[in-house]
Amino acid sequence: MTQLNLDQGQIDRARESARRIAHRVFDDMSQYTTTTVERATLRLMGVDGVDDNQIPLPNRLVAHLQEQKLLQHGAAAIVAGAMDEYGLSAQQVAEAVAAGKLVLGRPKNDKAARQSAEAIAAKMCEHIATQRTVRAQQIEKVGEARTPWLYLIVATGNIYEDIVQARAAAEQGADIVAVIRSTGQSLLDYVPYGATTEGFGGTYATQENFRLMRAALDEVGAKIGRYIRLTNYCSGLCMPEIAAMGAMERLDMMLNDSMYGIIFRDINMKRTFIDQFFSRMVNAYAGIIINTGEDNYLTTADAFDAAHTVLASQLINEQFAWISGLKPDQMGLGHAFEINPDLENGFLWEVAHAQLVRQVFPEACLKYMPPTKHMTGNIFKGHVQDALFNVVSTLTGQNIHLLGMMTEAIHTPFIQDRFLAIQNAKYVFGTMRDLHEEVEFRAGGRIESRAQQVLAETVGILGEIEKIGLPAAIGRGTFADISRTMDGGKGLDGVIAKSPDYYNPFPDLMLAGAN
Amino acid sequence: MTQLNLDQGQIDRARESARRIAHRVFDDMSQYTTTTVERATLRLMGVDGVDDNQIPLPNRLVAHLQEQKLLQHGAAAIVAGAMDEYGLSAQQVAEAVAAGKLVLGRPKNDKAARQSAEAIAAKMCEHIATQRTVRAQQIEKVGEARTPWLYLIVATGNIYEDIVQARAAAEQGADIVAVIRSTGQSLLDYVPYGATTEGFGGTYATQENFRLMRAALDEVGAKIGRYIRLTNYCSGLCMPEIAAMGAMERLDMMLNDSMYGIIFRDINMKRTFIDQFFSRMVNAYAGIIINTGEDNYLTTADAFDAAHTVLASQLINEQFAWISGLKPDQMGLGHAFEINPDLENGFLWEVAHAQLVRQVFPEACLKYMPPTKHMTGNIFKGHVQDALFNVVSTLTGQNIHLLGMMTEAIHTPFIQDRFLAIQNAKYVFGTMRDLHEEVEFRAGGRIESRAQQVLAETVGILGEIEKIGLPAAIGRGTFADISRTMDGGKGLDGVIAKSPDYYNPFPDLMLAGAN
Amino acid sequence: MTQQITENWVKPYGDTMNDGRVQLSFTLPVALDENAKEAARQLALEMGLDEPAVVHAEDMGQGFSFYVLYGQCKHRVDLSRIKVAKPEFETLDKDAINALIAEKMGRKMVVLGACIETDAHTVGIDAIMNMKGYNGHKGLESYHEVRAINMGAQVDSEDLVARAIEEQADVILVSQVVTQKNIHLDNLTRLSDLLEAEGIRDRVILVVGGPRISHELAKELGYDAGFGTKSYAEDVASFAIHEWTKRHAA
Amino acid sequence: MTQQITENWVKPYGDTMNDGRVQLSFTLPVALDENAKEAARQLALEMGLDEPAVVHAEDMGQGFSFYVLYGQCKHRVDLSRIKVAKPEFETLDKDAINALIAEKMGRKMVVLGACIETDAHTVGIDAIMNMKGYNGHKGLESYHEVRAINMGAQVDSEDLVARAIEEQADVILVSQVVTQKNIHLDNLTRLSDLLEAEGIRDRVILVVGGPRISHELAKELGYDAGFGTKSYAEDVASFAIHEWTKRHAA
Ligand code: B12
Ligand code: B12
Ligand SMILES: Cc1ncc(COP(=O)(O)O)c(C=O)c1O
Ligand SMILES: Cc1ncc(COP(=O)(O)O)c(C=O)c1O
Repeated sequence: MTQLNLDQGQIDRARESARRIAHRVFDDMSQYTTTTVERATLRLMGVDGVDDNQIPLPNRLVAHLQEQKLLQHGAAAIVAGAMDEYGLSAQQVAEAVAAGKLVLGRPKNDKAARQSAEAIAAKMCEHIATQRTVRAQQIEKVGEARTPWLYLIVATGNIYEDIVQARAAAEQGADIVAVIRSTGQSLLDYVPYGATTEGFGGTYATQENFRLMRAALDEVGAKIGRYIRLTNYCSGLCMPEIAAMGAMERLDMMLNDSMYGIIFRDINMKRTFIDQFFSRMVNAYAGIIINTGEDNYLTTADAFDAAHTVLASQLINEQFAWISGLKPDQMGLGHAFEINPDLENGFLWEVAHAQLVRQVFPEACLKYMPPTKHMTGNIFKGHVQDALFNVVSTLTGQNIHLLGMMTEAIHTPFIQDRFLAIQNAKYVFGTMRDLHEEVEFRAGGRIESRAQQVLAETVGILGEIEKIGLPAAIGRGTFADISRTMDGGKGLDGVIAKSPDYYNPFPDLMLAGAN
Repeated sequence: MTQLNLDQGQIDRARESARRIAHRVFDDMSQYTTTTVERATLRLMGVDGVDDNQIPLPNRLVAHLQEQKLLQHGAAAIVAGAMDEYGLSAQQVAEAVAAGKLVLGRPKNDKAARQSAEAIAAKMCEHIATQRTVRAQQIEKVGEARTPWLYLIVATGNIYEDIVQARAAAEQGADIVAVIRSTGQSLLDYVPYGATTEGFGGTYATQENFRLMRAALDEVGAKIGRYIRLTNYCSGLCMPEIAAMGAMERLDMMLNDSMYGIIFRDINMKRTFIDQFFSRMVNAYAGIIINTGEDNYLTTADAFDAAHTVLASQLINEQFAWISGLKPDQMGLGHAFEINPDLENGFLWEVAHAQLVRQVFPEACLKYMPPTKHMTGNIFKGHVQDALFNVVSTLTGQNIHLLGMMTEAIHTPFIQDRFLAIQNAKYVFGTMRDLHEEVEFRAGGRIESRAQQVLAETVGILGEIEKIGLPAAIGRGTFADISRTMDGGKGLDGVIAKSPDYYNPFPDLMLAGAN
Repeated sequence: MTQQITENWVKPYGDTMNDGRVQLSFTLPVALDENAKEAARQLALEMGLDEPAVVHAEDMGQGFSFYVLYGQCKHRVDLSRIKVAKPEFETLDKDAINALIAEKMGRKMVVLGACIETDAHTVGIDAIMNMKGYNGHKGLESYHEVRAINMGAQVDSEDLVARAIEEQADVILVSQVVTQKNIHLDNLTRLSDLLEAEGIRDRVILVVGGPRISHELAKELGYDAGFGTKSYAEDVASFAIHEWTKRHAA
Repeated sequence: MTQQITENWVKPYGDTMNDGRVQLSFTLPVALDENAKEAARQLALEMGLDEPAVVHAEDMGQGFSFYVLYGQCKHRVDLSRIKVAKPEFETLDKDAINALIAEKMGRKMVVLGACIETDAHTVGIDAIMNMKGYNGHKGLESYHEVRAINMGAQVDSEDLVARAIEEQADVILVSQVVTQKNIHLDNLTRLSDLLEAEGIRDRVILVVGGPRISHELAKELGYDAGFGTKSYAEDVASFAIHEWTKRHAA
């Protein structure tokens, strides 16, 4: 057993700090909604499609509500009111508004409108709950892999090509397939529509693409006798909408972080905090496992020096996750194997970090990311870096194992890169199957001391964040050496103060219904 | 500390069995000499060169002594007698005999002849002792690497090309360079002469090649500040002669096994047992580290099933080594990382085997061999197999680390194969520098139990060998599943029963002088 | 007297001079069988490899198969004829660069940097521009004769050009890391077209960098210089002041 | 009606059909500099790779440098035209083979095997011939209709031929594992010349095997069949009885 001796008191203290940090942010943000939260709400009520200029109808409708100065009341009841009034579906309302044939106003009967909205929302919740059941049944029927699950990405830019590669990857042993998004999608303030074939460094996240890939993976999963999980990015300016789409199309995992957009995409803080709450709530209800993005800190800052920021961020992400109704087994807290390979004893520190995270979150579905920053064009050396990453993962009992690619520094994966990465991991996991039960780390030794040190630093930094508040801490560049301000960044214009009568049917339904 | 709990009583019992096994063989074989022992003796007395047909003069001279029915008395005194009688050097005697100008007979004054022989031998011993001092001084001056030493092979077939590659390897980080012999040299009953440029799968072992490579390594070693050890094969039908050549030319290591030739080259048992004694004695005196060949068992038999035969053979090799005057730090007992990569928990068993050997021979200079048998044309997977081998080596504190090549199943190493292999090992050794001090194996766990099991099996098999004697045990295919008989195999015609007055000056000088 | 150029032909090297040994791997979009293996071998032949050997062939499922090959490359190149275009300048250290700027320009050099368009990989441009620098090489922000403005990630070319005009930039540094489907070529062309359109192309020293950028490529795209991996602030600053001096010499 | 052959062109595949992506690595016998890197790139161009990228270049000391490249292979091959020569027989199981030998030959088939000349790699021939076999496939010794004689390692061709005559061998199995400097070609040619010289070439079924042996190569060398990696006793025995029957049909 690889158990390290850690001070539970310190862990509790750190977690308490994080709890207070997250709740304070949540309380401050509860007074706002965002354009994308409203668009997501509309999508969940059945609005979809694009106009002639490829602008999604949820955007057209929300823009209309903004023009009419209605959005602060929440889109749901207003649209439900119009539906009742004109005997239209939500989609028809959207189409009529887009065609300029309909101008929306406050519902005649607000209570009735709310009831209608709730009924529509309940139906959607039923659909999502069914998807959840389908997932459970499929896993029951075809089985699933043992952890660490092998997580692979496809990123050809073309959904049909992605499907080819995803199928091959599944046959070769992938347990999870993530479709990487096209470069730049995160900053689009709308979600593209339909099946897409042109992306750069990734494939657009669209509902149709989700559906196509889901079907393909169900098919190959049935063939090979293993449920293949599908992952996408619930991140960027449209986080809540993507959550909604994923919930409807039975995605299984979503990259979804409470701070990633702020730090790495310069998205406004308020916008992000609000959006992440709604999107996580949807994810929670849909039984989706979120993947947080702490690994990214280590690609920018130094992985040894910044180890405690990872743990601090994970604790914060955990608290935000609780607030949104996520359960520990849906918390794919992220971390990474990113220490400079030239650092003497670097492997020891990687073990210490990974084991520390494992012990602080014994029930979480940890997501462990491979070396990326210190990968070079030397694919042979890179393949060995990935092998040692595989070793640490099995030794410390990680759950979601994103496979390292020897071509990480070169291109998005070729089919053979994936093939060889799977072989690498399968060999290591097999030949070390029970190693974690056999190995103990010397009490008071270098590994244990390192873990203790990182924990102590985490307690310290969370204490400070608690003092000044999370926004101010982000302002100081606490995470990834990147500093952001409350009113900076993209998407602030989409943040709307709720009016006192703001209404949205989903939080009540979903927070109660998540199991 | 990776220490396993082993029963010292069992270790002692096994070692006692091995001692009795080896001594019985030694006693039985003391009554014989061989043509190559006599040729080695002549080489040490100064005979070298070839005749017009490229037949080495030591062979011509020994053949002559055989024709004259004199060899059973030992070549040394007879040749010394002729030297005294005709005022010739040993070389001149050989040339005269080869030219048909001289027919040798028993010395006129046997005692004087022996004294002359002893004086000549003593001079050679001085030269060898000086080489030993030179080595020590060079190490003192330029320094040496810390263990595990990186051992690399060159095998172009051309000594000049080998030198280019050896120099590059040393610059890249090799600590030891082994020049692999040409395929088939081991079955030549003579040692080729001069610098050679045409070998297959290796380069001929000749004294001139030794000299050229030694000079090259001294030069590059001085440049990079690390003494580079030179290795060759003291093995096959000319084992003692190669030992003599290596001692004269300051080689640092020799592949030299008490049973390898019998099993893998079908060389006659008697021949091998006699030759290995003499050659080891020379190696011992020259301060050369021998490398035994237990790794080879695992390329033929299954590495898991045959693990105990490795340990049994090592214990036997150790006893033969003691008899020849070798000290523990000259005992490069061999073993290998050869378990099928598909075997679940194979890595655990590799750790158990390597650690067991480490603990049974705490002072030996263990030689750990890389995966070869289960290497395939998949160079990427192979590079990972080599990486895990590197992990076990540093974790269990091996001394001589033969670098695995990802192209093992394809060709003798290209320069880039070596380059990448060194990077692999240096990365693993560095990033895990102190891991061996941090890791403990669970008491009573799988790793410990496996080591105990192998030890118990070793005690058992040595007990059986002791009962029937080593030759009979080899006859039963105890090692590598290959069976050989006392009178089978090549080279039996070179085994000569000593006459009671047999004389050879070297054993007395060398066994006393080895420090 | 004409200068004599000595030819210097080189070939890949395995373990013997001119043996031409190379290693190759690729995937074929067909299931593995003997014919597919032969197809892999023939491809290597077409590439000009003598005695190509398929040392590994493995089915990958879904109608794909993977191959590793070794062969002896017939081709060779004459090194004596290769002269890679390099920006011509000598890399100086920080103090020397500051001194040179002070001497030649008599004012601070204004350097504006960004990752443009969809590219958000700032670590490279930060390495060049920010105080901290990279691998122990301080960034331009630490040069007291440089005014370094780092606009960060995903900056629209329009915004960059507008800022360049506003700040009267002497040097524009662009980073491009994502190269899939050659998107960097589109982005870079777009920026230089915009600069032309605004009529300021000649007024700025235009530099691009990134792990897949070479000086040659940069030149082809109409940039003044390109910098690849392992470039540091002093390299680009040395180039910039050298180029500035050259332009203002006349 | 003539048969219509549909062309079936294939190209390497990276992540898009026909993108031609291949990976390449090699060493150049020159120290690393920008010109050497360009030489590496030009070599890839000569091999017919479009847009070759040197993704890694590293000095190796002593005047060598190492390169990793990716590029887009221009070449393609028409799979429909590839028909790899295969020994024509159906692989049977042990019982069927024994039955067939009994039926067709009416006596035991004499199979003589060896690693010839300097080659001492017996694991392969042992896998085919010895009782134990390999990977769960029993060897010829376990076939009661086969008299299997394994002469082992480093057997001189002369000795093998003499034994073949002595034992009236029906089949000779030769293993060749060491292929460096093409030594196996010399060895195999030598053996077949000797069999010719002794006038028994036509009387025996002559088979060679080893990890670098293909049926095609064997045919070129005048052997009746060649077997590569993953061959087992049943493959070679099936071929042998098939071939024997064919020869004795007339
Ligand atoms: C860190 C990283 C990220 C971080 C970036 C964080 C940040 N703030 O920069 C995050 C996680 C956000 C990220 C995201 C993505 N990434 Co990214 N990422 C990397 C990674 C691991 C390291 C890059 C790096 O920081 N290198 C270190 C710096 C110092 O090196 P450098 O950039 O080469 O800079 C040096 C020189 O090139 C030069 N230089 C660079 N710029 C300039 C400019 C000038 C003027 C000068 C003079 C010099 C210069 O000087 C620098 C110092 O010497 C690489 C893989 C790798 N190991 O290279 C992938 C990689 C670059 N990413 C890739 C991709 C595809 C993406 C995504 C598009 C994936 C997706 N679809 O989600 C996203 C989207 C980002 C976007 N919109 O651009 C691909 C690009 C493939 C390709 N060739 O097109 C890579 C190669 C990974 C892969 N194999 O797929 N990534
Ligand atoms: C084991 C081994 C040894 C053992 C051999 C023990 C023994 N009793 O056989 C020992 C340690 C003695 C050895 C020594 C040497 N070896 Co070695 N060895 C290997 C190794 C690791 C495995 C070979 C093996 O056993 N494979 C398993 C068997 C079952 O596979 P196989 O031979 O391919 O056989 C299968 C098929 O090919 C086929 N088959 C084979 N023969 C036949 C015959 C017939 C008729 C048929 C039908 C089928 C058939 O069926 C078999 C079952 O499917 C390889 C590397 C590797 N991983 O491949 C190097 C390797 C073959 N050895 C090599 C060399 C150079 C040597 C030495 C010359 C080195 C030296 N200079 O000292 C020596 C000398 C040996 C000599 N005189 O021949 C090179 C050959 C390079 C080349 N291509 O020329 C290799 C590739 C290693 C390397 N990269 O340098 N070796
Ligand atoms: C939480 C999260 N979202 C998104 C991304 C991907 O980047 P982009 O913002 O371009 O979608 C990452 C990358 O690791 C991430 O961790
Ligand atoms: C002791 C010993 N001698 C020699 C050799 C090499 O083979 P050969 O007998 O062809 O020299 C080995 C190979 O591993 C060996 O272990």
